[in-house]
Amino acid sequence: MTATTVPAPSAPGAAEPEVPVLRATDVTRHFTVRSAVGARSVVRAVEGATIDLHRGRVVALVGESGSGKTTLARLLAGFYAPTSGEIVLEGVPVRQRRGRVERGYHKDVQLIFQDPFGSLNPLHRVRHNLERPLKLHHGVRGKAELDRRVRELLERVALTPAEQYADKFPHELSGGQRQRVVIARALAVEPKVLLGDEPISMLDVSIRLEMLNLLDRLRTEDGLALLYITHDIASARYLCDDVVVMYAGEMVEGGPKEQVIADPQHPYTRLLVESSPDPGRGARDREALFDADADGLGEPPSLIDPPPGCRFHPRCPFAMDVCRTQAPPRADLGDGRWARCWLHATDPTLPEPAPDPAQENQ
Amino acid sequence: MVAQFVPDTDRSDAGTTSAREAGGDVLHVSGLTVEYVTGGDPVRACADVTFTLRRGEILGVAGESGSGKSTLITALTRLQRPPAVTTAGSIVFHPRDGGPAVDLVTASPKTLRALRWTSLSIVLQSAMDALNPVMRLGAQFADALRTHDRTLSKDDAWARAAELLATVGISGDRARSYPHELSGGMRQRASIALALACGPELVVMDEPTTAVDVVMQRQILAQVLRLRRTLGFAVVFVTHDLSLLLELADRIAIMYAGRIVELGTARELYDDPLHPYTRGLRDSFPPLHAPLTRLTGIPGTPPDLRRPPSGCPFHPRCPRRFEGCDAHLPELVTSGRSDVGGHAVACRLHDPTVRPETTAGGPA
Amino acid sequence: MRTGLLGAGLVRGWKVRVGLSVIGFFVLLALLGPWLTASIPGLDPRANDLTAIGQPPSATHWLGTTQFGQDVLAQTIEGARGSLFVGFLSAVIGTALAILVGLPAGYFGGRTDAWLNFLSNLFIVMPVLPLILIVAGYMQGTGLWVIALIIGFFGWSGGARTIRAQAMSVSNRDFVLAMRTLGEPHHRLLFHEVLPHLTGWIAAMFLSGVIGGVMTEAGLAFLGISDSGAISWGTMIQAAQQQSAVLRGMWWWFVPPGLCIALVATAATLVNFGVDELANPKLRAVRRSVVRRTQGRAAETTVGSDV
Amino acid sequence: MRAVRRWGFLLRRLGFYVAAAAAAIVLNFLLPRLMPGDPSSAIVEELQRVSGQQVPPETLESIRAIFGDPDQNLAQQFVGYLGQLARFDLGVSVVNFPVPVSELVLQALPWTLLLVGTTTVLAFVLGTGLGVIAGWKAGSRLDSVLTPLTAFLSSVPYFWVALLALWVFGFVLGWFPLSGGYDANLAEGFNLPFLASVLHYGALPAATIVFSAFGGWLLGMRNMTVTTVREDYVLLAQAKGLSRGRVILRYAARNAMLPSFTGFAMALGGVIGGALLTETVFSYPGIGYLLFESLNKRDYPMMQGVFLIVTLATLLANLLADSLYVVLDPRIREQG
Amino acid sequence: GGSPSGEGTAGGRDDTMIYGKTDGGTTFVHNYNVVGPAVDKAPNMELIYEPLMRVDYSNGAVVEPWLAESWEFDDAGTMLTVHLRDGVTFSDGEPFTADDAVFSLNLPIEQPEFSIAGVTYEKAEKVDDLTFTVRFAAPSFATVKQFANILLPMVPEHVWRDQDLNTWTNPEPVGTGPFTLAEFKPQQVTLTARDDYWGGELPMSTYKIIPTSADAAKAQLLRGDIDIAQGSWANGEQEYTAKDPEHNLYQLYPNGGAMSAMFNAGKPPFDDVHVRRALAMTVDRTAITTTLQRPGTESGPTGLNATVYADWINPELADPWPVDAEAAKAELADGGWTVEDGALVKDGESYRPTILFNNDWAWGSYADIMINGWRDTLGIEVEPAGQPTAGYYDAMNLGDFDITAASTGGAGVYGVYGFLDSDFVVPVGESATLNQGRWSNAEADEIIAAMESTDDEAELKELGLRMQELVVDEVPFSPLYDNFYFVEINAKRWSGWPTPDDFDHIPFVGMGPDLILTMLDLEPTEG
Ligand SMILES: Nc1ncnc2c1ncn2[C@@H]1O[C@H](COP(=O)(O)OP(=O)(O)OP(=O)(O)O)[C@@H](O)[C@H]1O
Ligand SMILES: Nc1ncnc2c1ncn2[C@@H]1O[C@H](COP(=O)(O)OP(=O)(O)OP(=O)(O)O)[C@@H](O)[C@H]1O
Ligand SMILES: [Mg+2]
Ligand SMILES: [Mg+2]
Repeated sequence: MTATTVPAPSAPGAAEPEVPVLRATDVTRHFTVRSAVGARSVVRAVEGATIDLHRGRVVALVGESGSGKTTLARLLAGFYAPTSGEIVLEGVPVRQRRGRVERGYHKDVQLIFQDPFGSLNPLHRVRHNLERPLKLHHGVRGKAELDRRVRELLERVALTPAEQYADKFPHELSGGQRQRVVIARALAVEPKVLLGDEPISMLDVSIRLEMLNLLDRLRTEDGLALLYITHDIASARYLCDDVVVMYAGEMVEGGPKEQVIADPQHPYTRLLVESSPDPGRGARDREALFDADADGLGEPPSLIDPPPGCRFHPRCPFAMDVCRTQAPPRADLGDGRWARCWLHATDPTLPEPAPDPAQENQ
Repeated sequence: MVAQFVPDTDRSDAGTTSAREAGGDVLHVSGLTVEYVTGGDPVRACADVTFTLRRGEILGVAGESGSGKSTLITALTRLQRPPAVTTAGSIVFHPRDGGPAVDLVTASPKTLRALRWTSLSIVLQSAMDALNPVMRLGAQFADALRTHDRTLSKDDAWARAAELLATVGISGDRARSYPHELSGGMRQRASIALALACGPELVVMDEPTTAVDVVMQRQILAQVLRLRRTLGFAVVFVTHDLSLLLELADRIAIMYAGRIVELGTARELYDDPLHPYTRGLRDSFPPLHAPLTRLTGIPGTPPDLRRPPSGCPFHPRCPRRFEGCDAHLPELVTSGRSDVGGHAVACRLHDPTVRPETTAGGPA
Repeated sequence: MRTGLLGAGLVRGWKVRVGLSVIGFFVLLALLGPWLTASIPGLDPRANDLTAIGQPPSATHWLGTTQFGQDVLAQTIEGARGSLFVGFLSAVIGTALAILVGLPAGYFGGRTDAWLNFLSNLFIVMPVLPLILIVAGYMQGTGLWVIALIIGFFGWSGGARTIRAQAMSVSNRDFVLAMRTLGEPHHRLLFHEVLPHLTGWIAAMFLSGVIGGVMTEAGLAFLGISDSGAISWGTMIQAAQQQSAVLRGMWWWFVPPGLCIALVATAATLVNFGVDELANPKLRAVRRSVVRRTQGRAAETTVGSDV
Repeated sequence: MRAVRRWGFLLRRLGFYVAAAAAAIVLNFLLPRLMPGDPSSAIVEELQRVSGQQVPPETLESIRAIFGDPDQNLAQQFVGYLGQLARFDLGVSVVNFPVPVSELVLQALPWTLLLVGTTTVLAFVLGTGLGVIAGWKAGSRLDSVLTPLTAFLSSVPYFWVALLALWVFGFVLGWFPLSGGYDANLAEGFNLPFLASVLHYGALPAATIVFSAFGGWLLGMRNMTVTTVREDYVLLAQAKGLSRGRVILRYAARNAMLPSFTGFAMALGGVIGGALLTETVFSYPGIGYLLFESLNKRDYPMMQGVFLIVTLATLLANLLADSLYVVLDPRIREQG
Repeated sequence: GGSPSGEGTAGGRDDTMIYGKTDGGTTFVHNYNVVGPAVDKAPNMELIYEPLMRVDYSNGAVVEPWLAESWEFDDAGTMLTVHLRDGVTFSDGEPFTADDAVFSLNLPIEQPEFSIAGVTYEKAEKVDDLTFTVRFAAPSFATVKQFANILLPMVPEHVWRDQDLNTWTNPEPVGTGPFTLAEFKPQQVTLTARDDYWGGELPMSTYKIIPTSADAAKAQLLRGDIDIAQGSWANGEQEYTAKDPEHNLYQLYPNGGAMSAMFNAGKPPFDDVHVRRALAMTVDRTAITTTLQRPGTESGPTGLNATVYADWINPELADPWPVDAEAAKAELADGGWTVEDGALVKDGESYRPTILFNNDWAWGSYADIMINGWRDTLGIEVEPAGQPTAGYYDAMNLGDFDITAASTGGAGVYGVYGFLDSDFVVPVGESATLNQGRWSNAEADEIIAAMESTDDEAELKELGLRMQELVVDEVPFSPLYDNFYFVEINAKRWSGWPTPDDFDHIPFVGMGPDLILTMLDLEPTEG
């Protein structure tokens, strides 16, 4: 029980350069899949991903479906071994044996799944779910002690009265309550890092906010480092400090949330932000809001045979020749912002980039 | 049962009504009630639903999971299966060509079959599941086309399928593909093209874009809007994403526990939601650009439709409930303030006959 | 939707109830058989009543007698013991093997799965009855134990396939991953998270195994490859067949044992229906009467408002 | 490209069946060697029984010499065995010395193929047909009668049905002959009376097998149809206003049928087993009876030969089912 | 019936005799390699290939001439001179000579794998065209019956000489018999009568064999689809004969042997004669014959059939033993045995015997009768141990049994008792082909040896009486019920059949010469 004594870190944006709790450097994960024919092909699900999770900070990972968000989360959770790259927990590189990390790793890093019903075994009571981690990681024995700890956990996720919930089966709980149990279970191991893989997308809109507020509380009160994976860039903005955008297995842009959302530097980020519904956008003609040129946008690329160069180039309105051949380097744009786009590359040998598209809308 | 539109009158002077509505309404739904008959208590998944759909209009239906949206859609299209049973109400369809109005609830299977796809088509949530996995796309188009136009040759049907696919940005030679050979977005667009194959007057869409991501969603909806502009069909669009509807729909119906609790234009609902539930729903979507405030959503859980709460079904979760809400079921009435179609709400706060002392503050 | 829960939901349907009752009845018969036949005078499966040879059912011999003056009812009761013994023992062995092969295959996947799956597919495509016949033929004059062992040993493959598929789908469900994230070891995941979800399937498999065992033993006995010292339904039919009971119209000799086999098998099938319906709620047919009643009401109301 | 993929799938399946065939061959080789008993003493005993004469020990020794020395080293034996198989030499029948097993098997095979082949197809067609109807009208009176009834029918042991059929239709009513493959008074040949006789003699065994086998298909198909009917694509087909027949056939039944092909192996195994028993009841001159006889007379080479042929035929039938599946399902999924 | 019975079709039914063969499976195998060690050969090969002699079961199972016209032993009994019948030809027209006989007889000597008839001579040698000699190592008066074995047929040397008998299936058989092969189909074999058969002219031109099952054959007989079949038909008198007593003939011809309980004298407790006697005394033979529905066919204790061996049997020993519990108990007491809790106990050793039987003969129920009897009379619990044919023989040969049910009998008194020779005894666990009961007795050996060295009928009868007494006293086996040749005939087409009351030969298909004699006597009926 160390987390509770740590004071909440300061407001977003003012992070000191401390050591990240969990850091993934240049992590790549390929899956070998066999088609029905038996031919092997490699799915490049995550390529060269780098991410830092700091205490008390929330990083949001947004991107379209199939962009590798879940894979990255599972890499960080120790489910998969990276094909290459390194994951470092509190300065110690993580080792994997036969596809599994040591149990100790799970004590520090916990993953929360998208579907709160699916991630609770319908045959076990809430109590069982909470007692297992207590027994496994803290050697808690004895009924009284277990009871006390279970009650504590339930109260932390605001499932009160705790006694009433402890003996329920998952199907007796609503979606939001289930997700709270899932979070409580993750908290039971007293992790330092919580990875949420779309933890609210299966919940009813009306209760999503409760969950976001709960996560926010855990971050501030317990100083957890949080990775929040989502489709919904608006909720990312609501909860997180930093945003990282993924596209086709690669990270394309990152930085403090307000800046990234208000002023996207990568054309994909821009497309994403523009496509997201925002009732607050103000009065606008519907036809103008939905003016996407469907034929021109094309399809997301195959991860088995990704486009050469920048993976976004086939859909990018600003694609240049160089985009088609060379992968763009990561360009630091100051204020912790960065983008992986030739438009922002500072390589002098390259042609002058087109005017920053992001500026046009401002 | 309050019906603003009484089918009897429509029947009695069908001719004049049709003439009057020719440019106006395509569908009059009134008092529609659907129940799931299971062993125990029936689940009333649609209760007394009444609305009018105008020609060429996009009507959005939003609500939480389990509020009866899909039930409404299948009832509208008469596609519900046991144990769902329509127990009351009427769905009167007014054909564009001025033909006699048809009540879909009582129409014979033959009449219905003739109306299907030529007048009334549907797009389902998951195109992967909605397309027959073992038939080529073209064949699934040809199936529909040739059923309703017996003179069409097979080759012509396939050619038409290719054209239709082209209208949603899929190259025509893809007609020879099987569904699994297309990406998710393409499949969804293909099933929209399929829905438009016979030039329907009304397309109902049950969460057609939940399975695709935002970029693709916008792309698909843009296409729907474009096609609607040229073909002039009306759309009933069901989703739980109110923020999307606010941008997309002309009018929006909010469902709660099988009932329409509020019905108005997108503007009205965004700027001035009358029902506390609508307000809560609207405030459940954090803004993308506006300054962030702490949002709370709607505490509590939706009711069990097997045992709905007495009175207003929302009252257990309602922050503004007052005495009597747990006893009196509010009816959907058009609020005086509204313009054109009428901004209707089913809430005792807005019932002129009921005046709670606590409403002085108005909406927060 | 609680697919994994066997308990209450299962016993609710009439099919399951009828099925379980019939099986229970025969199990009871098998257990109490010796006591029954010993305590009721004249009900000795092996006694020869020389005054009643090949007699049709009568007051003294309710189901008639065999060519050897033996009481068919007594033999049928005794036969339940032999048949169900083979059925249950072979089902236990078959089910155990199926779990042993199917569960790790489905859970671990990868190479483990490839090999185990190959193994079970192999046994699936092999014509098992001829194989059992041959092996039993080699093991000349086998007792019921050996017969049951052989049947069980060759009869697990279908079950293993089911278990594998189910284990695979359960293992990929988030809650297993979630418990893994908590650091649960494999054996706990296998036996506490995955296996309980398969109980329905295992029960169904076990029942199918029982039917399979009873039927196969009957088939083997019919071909003369069983322990004819023991009385089972199969050996009864074989004895009848040997004595041309069919030709001689001694239906009371071969009909009861065959009917018993069919009854047990039907009962097990009915129970399996129940399990299927539990696992796949779509199969739960709506009771027609209910729908019709409601539709009638609907028609009334709509007609009322319409005309 | 798609064609290539389909072929690829088939090739993989073919690979599996080749492996399975290899396993069957090894099993076939090992079984008699792992099991007690040897053909030579069997033959002597049989002779003694049949002739009622004393067979001197020298004869046993000499017969040993003919049927292979059981003390030879296993690897050598296996190589020899493979060599024999390559020449389609399944050894010499003990009971019918010196007639080769292959000759006897080939003589019996057509009858079984005829019987099992036609009954499998018939049972499949009947079962799936009725299954679709029952599944489409799940909960209807038809379904509530047909389904439990079928459950009962498919629970009745094959040979028992055969016995009853023999009794009722053979003895009591005399409509059908009691044994054999055709009328002994007819000359074998490709002529109408002979073929009619083959049909007449095969009708009862075939009916028995169909009777016992179609239930499995029916139940499987019913459940699949019930599940399939609830699929969105069937809903959409109805929404398209297609005629009911078209919806049932092209959408519901067509898709519901697919798992039947993956279940084919298991079903076929049952049918083959049942057919073997049925053949013995009707004394039908097929593989099943041959196996039964070789078991009784402990004709080990014959047992082995029959098993090998039955296995290979089963594998082939499965390969056929797989091919059909590939034609029917463009997705060529791995699992059903 | 709806079955096309095929009147007047191929072959001319009127001129055809049809045999429904029930023990050969559903198909026949085209295999006329008549000397090969095959169990199943082409059906009725004995109508094509004939032996030298025949056994006459109507008359004490003595040996009578067939292809051999006469024969005599030298005084030592080691040299047999055989004179062949003149004028016998093979179906290809070649005459049958001593060369063929010598060739045929020497085949099993030169190639022991074809020694399936249990021959005991050393060599056959030609004397002249119609005479040859057969040499024995020891006096062999008693063994001349081996030349009556149809498994020792006369084959044409000119055809067989150059064949590899390990692979040759003799597709076009040439023999001395009355028929030639016309057509061989797996499901029907058609033989055509020769017009130059030495034994006379047959009344039918065609003989057809069809495979059928025991049950089906019964129906076919009832319908008249077949003329003859064989196998027991429990209650056949009512179910068959009674329906048309004139034409439906169900005949039982005693074959001289019996179904017996054989004791394993090679190990306790049945190495003790008291135990053997006690159990033999308490078998309810009547119950067995009652359920067999063959009343009155209980066997006497000698193992010789009272009808066949009327001239040979000791009349005092002829009657079957009744159940005599008291005597049996006394026997047990004499032997020092007690029965405790179902087990036989002596000297602190306790035994629970089993009874081995062949499942394929559906013998379990008869075993039950015996078991019940022993339990009821002596309190001994005997366990049933059924085995399929193969396992049954295995267990029997290895001595892996306590009591077994086995057929006993043979041609002649020597034939019945010869197997009891202690020469055949091997230890339990080793395979014995004869004397599986492992009974050895010096006196028996002496009698058997004496039988072999004389052909004097009076002396043989004397020896036979001694042997009977010994067997009754020592009980190496205990006969239960008589064995028969069961014949079922539908005499609608052919008349002139022998009857069990009056026969010189048995109309049993498979007993080559007897069948031929029967056929020669038949006449087509009118209509
Ligand atoms: N175990 C696996 N084997 C093979 N391919 C995989 C595996 N897991 C993921 N992939 C592939 O990797 C890619 C990235 O998948 P991932 O689930 O990480 O995306 P995601 O961003 O989480 O998508 P979503 O938003 O739909 O959840 C996809 O193309 C997916 O098909
Ligand atoms: N087959 C059924 N039997 C019984 N109740 C049902 C059945 N199908 C749906 N319901 C109930 O009807 C109600 C409405 O369901 P419906 O599917 O229309 O909701 P929805 O608004 O479409 O929800 P979602 O957003 O989850 O799709 C729910 O309470 C549900 O539990
Ligand atoms: Mg994901
Ligand atoms: Mg829905």
